[in-house]
Amino acid sequence: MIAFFSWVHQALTWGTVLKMVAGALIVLFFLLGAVTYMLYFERKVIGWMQLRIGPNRVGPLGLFQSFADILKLLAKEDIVPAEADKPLFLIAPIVAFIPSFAVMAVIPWTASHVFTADIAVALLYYLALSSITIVGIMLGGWASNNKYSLIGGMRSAAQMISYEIPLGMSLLGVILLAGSLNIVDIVEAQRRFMWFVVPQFLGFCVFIVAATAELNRTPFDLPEAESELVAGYHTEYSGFRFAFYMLAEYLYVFAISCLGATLFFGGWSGPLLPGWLWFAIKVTAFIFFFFWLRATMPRIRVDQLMSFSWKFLLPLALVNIVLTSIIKYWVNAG
Amino acid sequence: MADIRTEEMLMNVGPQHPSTHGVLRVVVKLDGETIIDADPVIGYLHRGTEKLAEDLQYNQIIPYTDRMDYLAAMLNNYALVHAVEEAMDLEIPERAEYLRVIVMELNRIASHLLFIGTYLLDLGAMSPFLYVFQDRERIVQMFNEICGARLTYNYMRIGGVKWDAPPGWIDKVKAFVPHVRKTMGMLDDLVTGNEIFLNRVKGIGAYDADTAIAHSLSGINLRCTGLKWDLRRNRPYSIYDRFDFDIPVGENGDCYDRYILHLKEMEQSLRIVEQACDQIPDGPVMGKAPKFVRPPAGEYFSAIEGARGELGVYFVSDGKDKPYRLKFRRPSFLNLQLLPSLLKGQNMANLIAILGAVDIVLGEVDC
Amino acid sequence: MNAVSSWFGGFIWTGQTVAFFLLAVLVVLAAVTLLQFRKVMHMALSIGLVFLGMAGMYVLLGADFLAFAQILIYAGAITILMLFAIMLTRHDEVEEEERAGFRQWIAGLGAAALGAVMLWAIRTTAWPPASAQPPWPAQKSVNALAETLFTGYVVPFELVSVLLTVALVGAVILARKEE
Amino acid sequence: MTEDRRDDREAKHSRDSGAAGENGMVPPGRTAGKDAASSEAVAESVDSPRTVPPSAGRPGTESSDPEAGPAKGAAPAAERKAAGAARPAGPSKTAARSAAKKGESESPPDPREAPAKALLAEVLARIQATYPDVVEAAELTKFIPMFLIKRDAWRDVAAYLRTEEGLAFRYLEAMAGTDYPKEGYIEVVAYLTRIPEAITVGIKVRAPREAPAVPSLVPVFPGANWEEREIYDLLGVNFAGHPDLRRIMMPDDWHGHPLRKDYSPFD
Repeated sequence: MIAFFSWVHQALTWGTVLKMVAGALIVLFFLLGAVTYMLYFERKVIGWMQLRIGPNRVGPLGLFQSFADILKLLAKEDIVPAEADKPLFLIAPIVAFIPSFAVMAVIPWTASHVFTADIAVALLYYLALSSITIVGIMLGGWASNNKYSLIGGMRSAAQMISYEIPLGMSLLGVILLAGSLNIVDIVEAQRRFMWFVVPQFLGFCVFIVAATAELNRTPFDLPEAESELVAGYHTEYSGFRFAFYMLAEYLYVFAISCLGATLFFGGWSGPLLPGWLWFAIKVTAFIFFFFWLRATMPRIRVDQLMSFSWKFLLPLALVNIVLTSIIKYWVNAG
Repeated sequence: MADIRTEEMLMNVGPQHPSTHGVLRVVVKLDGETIIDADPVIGYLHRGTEKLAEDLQYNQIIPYTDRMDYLAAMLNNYALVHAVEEAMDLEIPERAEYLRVIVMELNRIASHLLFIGTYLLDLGAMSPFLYVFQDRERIVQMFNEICGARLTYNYMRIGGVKWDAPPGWIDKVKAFVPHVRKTMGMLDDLVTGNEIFLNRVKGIGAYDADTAIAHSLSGINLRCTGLKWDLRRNRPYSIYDRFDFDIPVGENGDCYDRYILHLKEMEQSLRIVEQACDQIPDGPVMGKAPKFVRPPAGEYFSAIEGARGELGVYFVSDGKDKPYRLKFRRPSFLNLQLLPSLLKGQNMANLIAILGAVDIVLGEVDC
Repeated sequence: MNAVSSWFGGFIWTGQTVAFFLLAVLVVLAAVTLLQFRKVMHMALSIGLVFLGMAGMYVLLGADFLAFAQILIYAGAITILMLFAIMLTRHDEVEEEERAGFRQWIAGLGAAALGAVMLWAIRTTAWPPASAQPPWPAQKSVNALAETLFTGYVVPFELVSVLLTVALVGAVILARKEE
Repeated sequence: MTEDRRDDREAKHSRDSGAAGENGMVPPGRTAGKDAASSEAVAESVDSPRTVPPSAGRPGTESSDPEAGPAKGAAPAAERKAAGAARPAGPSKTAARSAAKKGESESPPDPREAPAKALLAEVLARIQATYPDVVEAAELTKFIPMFLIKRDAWRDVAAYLRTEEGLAFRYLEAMAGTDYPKEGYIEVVAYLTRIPEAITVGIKVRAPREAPAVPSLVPVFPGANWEEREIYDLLGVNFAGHPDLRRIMMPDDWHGHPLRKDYSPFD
């Protein structure tokens, strides 16, 4: 199976090209389906938390609501503001979306990478690609030629850069323990040792906070703070392009949840149940957590957000790294 | 290095903006996200109520008052009928006065609930908005039962109230009171101790009592500075002197105090409602008011404690059945005056926190 | 199976070679358009594209770590920093059209000469024969890099980090002075 | 309702009685025909306040009001069961007219009247001591002392009322403008309140309709800012010294001032 979709060092034939495309399409459609039902899940969960019933009109239990919404978005007119920087306005959502899909390439759904790449520097790959999305968001905010969008775009850039650092730092503890940047190695290390959430609890806390901020989700949803900035960087976007931003956002929720489940909760490993089911359960728990936060928290203020990252989260992550190194050295020595 | 400057930006917050609570426009001059200057622009909802009233009989003006502070229309109704009754020395049946107090305090609760919901929504917390709407909905339903309208009640008349409470209504109100207490407890648990919320509102938009008095602020905007000024106590009207309730005041005059005072005032309103429901006598609900209300010629000013502050009515009568001049002293209008000076030097996020805490209703600001 | 490779008599078309040519075209195009664009924002974006293409080259060379560090720092952070600077400062959208004057001619000649020298150098150098395997296994490139950095080159590495810290502090001081 | 509750209420009334009035409003009809009072006349009239402006000054003063004014004799306040009109006096639902008549025959006037009169006298005396010849008239409008101030002294008197020891009416409660086309002037009234005693006095000023100009109160009461802008917008009164006199309700290019009695929409 792995060999079937591995293509880098094979001669490029029509067959291998076909296999590449097929693999990518399968993952794409799986992810689109996952995002569709994540939206449904979010609306239902938050609805219940707010004593509402959530969507229940389209299909049984409202199961097709998200499809209806997507259809609506696709059917909408693609409006480009007159004063916008047109080429940038048009490509910005795509710039934001592509990395969000690309990062999924390193997520191991199961013990064997079926459609995804088992590369040595998977974590670095994730961090690197996710930083490109910021460019897309900023461009969208700038190109709209709308002041709310501009502020939203700048806020999100500042926020995502600030929180990428603690996010990366919080992963370092895991990397130190596993001795590898490869996600499969990290999961294997957890199977031998224990889930890293235990020895890396501090790192996990930093991770979950930084991840929430990186995802622009409540309480860190300042870039699209609807009560201040209307809709932040995507104020002017409509229809299909708006859908791209939404898609990117939810794909990142999914990706971060996968990452969290893999790095701190043993990924696909677990007793009795098959690996993919374990993975799905853990990822769903993560996603639920983000939705839960959204129903509970007010929004933090932008200056507090910055100082929280630089003055609290980053030192905490550094302390975690130092502690982990010391402990690891001590264990290895002893 | 010196000629690299950040760009100043002129930004229209509103009139279509989710957090201006209506058609308010605030023209802000921004440096980055810091507000250098702010200028509220109002008048988008100006309907000329005062001009219209000059061609209306006194009882016909009452529906127009509903549209001013549409979140607390009962209080507006009362402000007008109270002013006219004062001018004419009318006597109101006991039961009518009790019904008035009950609906006014319920309306104050509904209005405060809505404030809490929308304020937290402004601050990014979504759920409290839906929680408070459940309780508000029950109040609105009760109003629907007593006067047939959910928002614009047109319930009071000069000389009494239009309808008596339907059977069992008073009991329903009584049963409702503990329910609100439960909601308030929940809000307290969910929000009041939340670190993020506290960081957003504590010490934000603070001013002292002298500033508040100088700018003619009233209601919670004045009481948050620690000044005990509530017309229900300081200048008792209606039958408020029969009830046992406190005037909660703040300490620091910041947004947090304003938020928490809304919660505390709801508790006091609940106490009044409880007592009024216990004491309410039987009897007619409409006094012997003349068909054509003709206050003696002269000028009159009276004020009540509205949901947002002092709701005053000034009118000049020429002895006819229509006012020669009618002027409402709208609390939101005056409370909004302090906004520009509060906003200077703050950032965009604080704009929302400060504006939200002023608790304006644009229907009233513009009148 | 009808191999794509048969199109170009004998030349082995692997994914790698296809990727190389795609990336090469991308990088060159982005670099050229960078000079052609009139809006600063578009320039910043195309320089980001150049960085990305170079990262792709590093991947093809088996230097994964370097590639993703390049994306993280150059394509991500530096591009965003430039975008930030552009957004926050006043800048004139329209610049006057430059005429093809004497300077342009000199620059063109210089560029052509440089290209010729480079080509000559590449053609005359005796390259070692291509080996099927990279000097270290792909999975171990990070470890190898780390070991080299922290053993043989630890002093320069630390010096560079000190330099960066000094630069950071200097930037903060300069920014503070404005207030 | 129990009797002791009522006593409570009475006690409260006497406590803040200075603020609110009773039914002792002097109907303008009674004083119709009297001349506009000079300041000396006002000083004399303190004991029995009267509307000082000529009858024409109040539209519709001629309207024959059947109500007689309440008796002016002072009487112990505590005897009245309900103070003020809006307060119910037990089960008896007396309509206004009969109440007023009864008030004359059997029950003494509102307990709020005497303190209001005292306040009127006191404030008037103090203003006149500092600014002689600025009070054109003084009267009780329902239990609120009202002083008609000369235009030039308008801001000074307001500042005096605000800052003077013992007066300290620091709270501008409301401002309103009224157009009197027949008399040819626009009147601006301001209610000033002492917090927390809730004692209110009103001051007013008149400006000719053709070119109404009044000194602004904003330097004294910042809270007058928007009220004055509103009066400027709707009535066209120019407030000299206002820092930011722009239209507030109507669009900037609006013609005319809607609250004027002769206003007709501009076509």
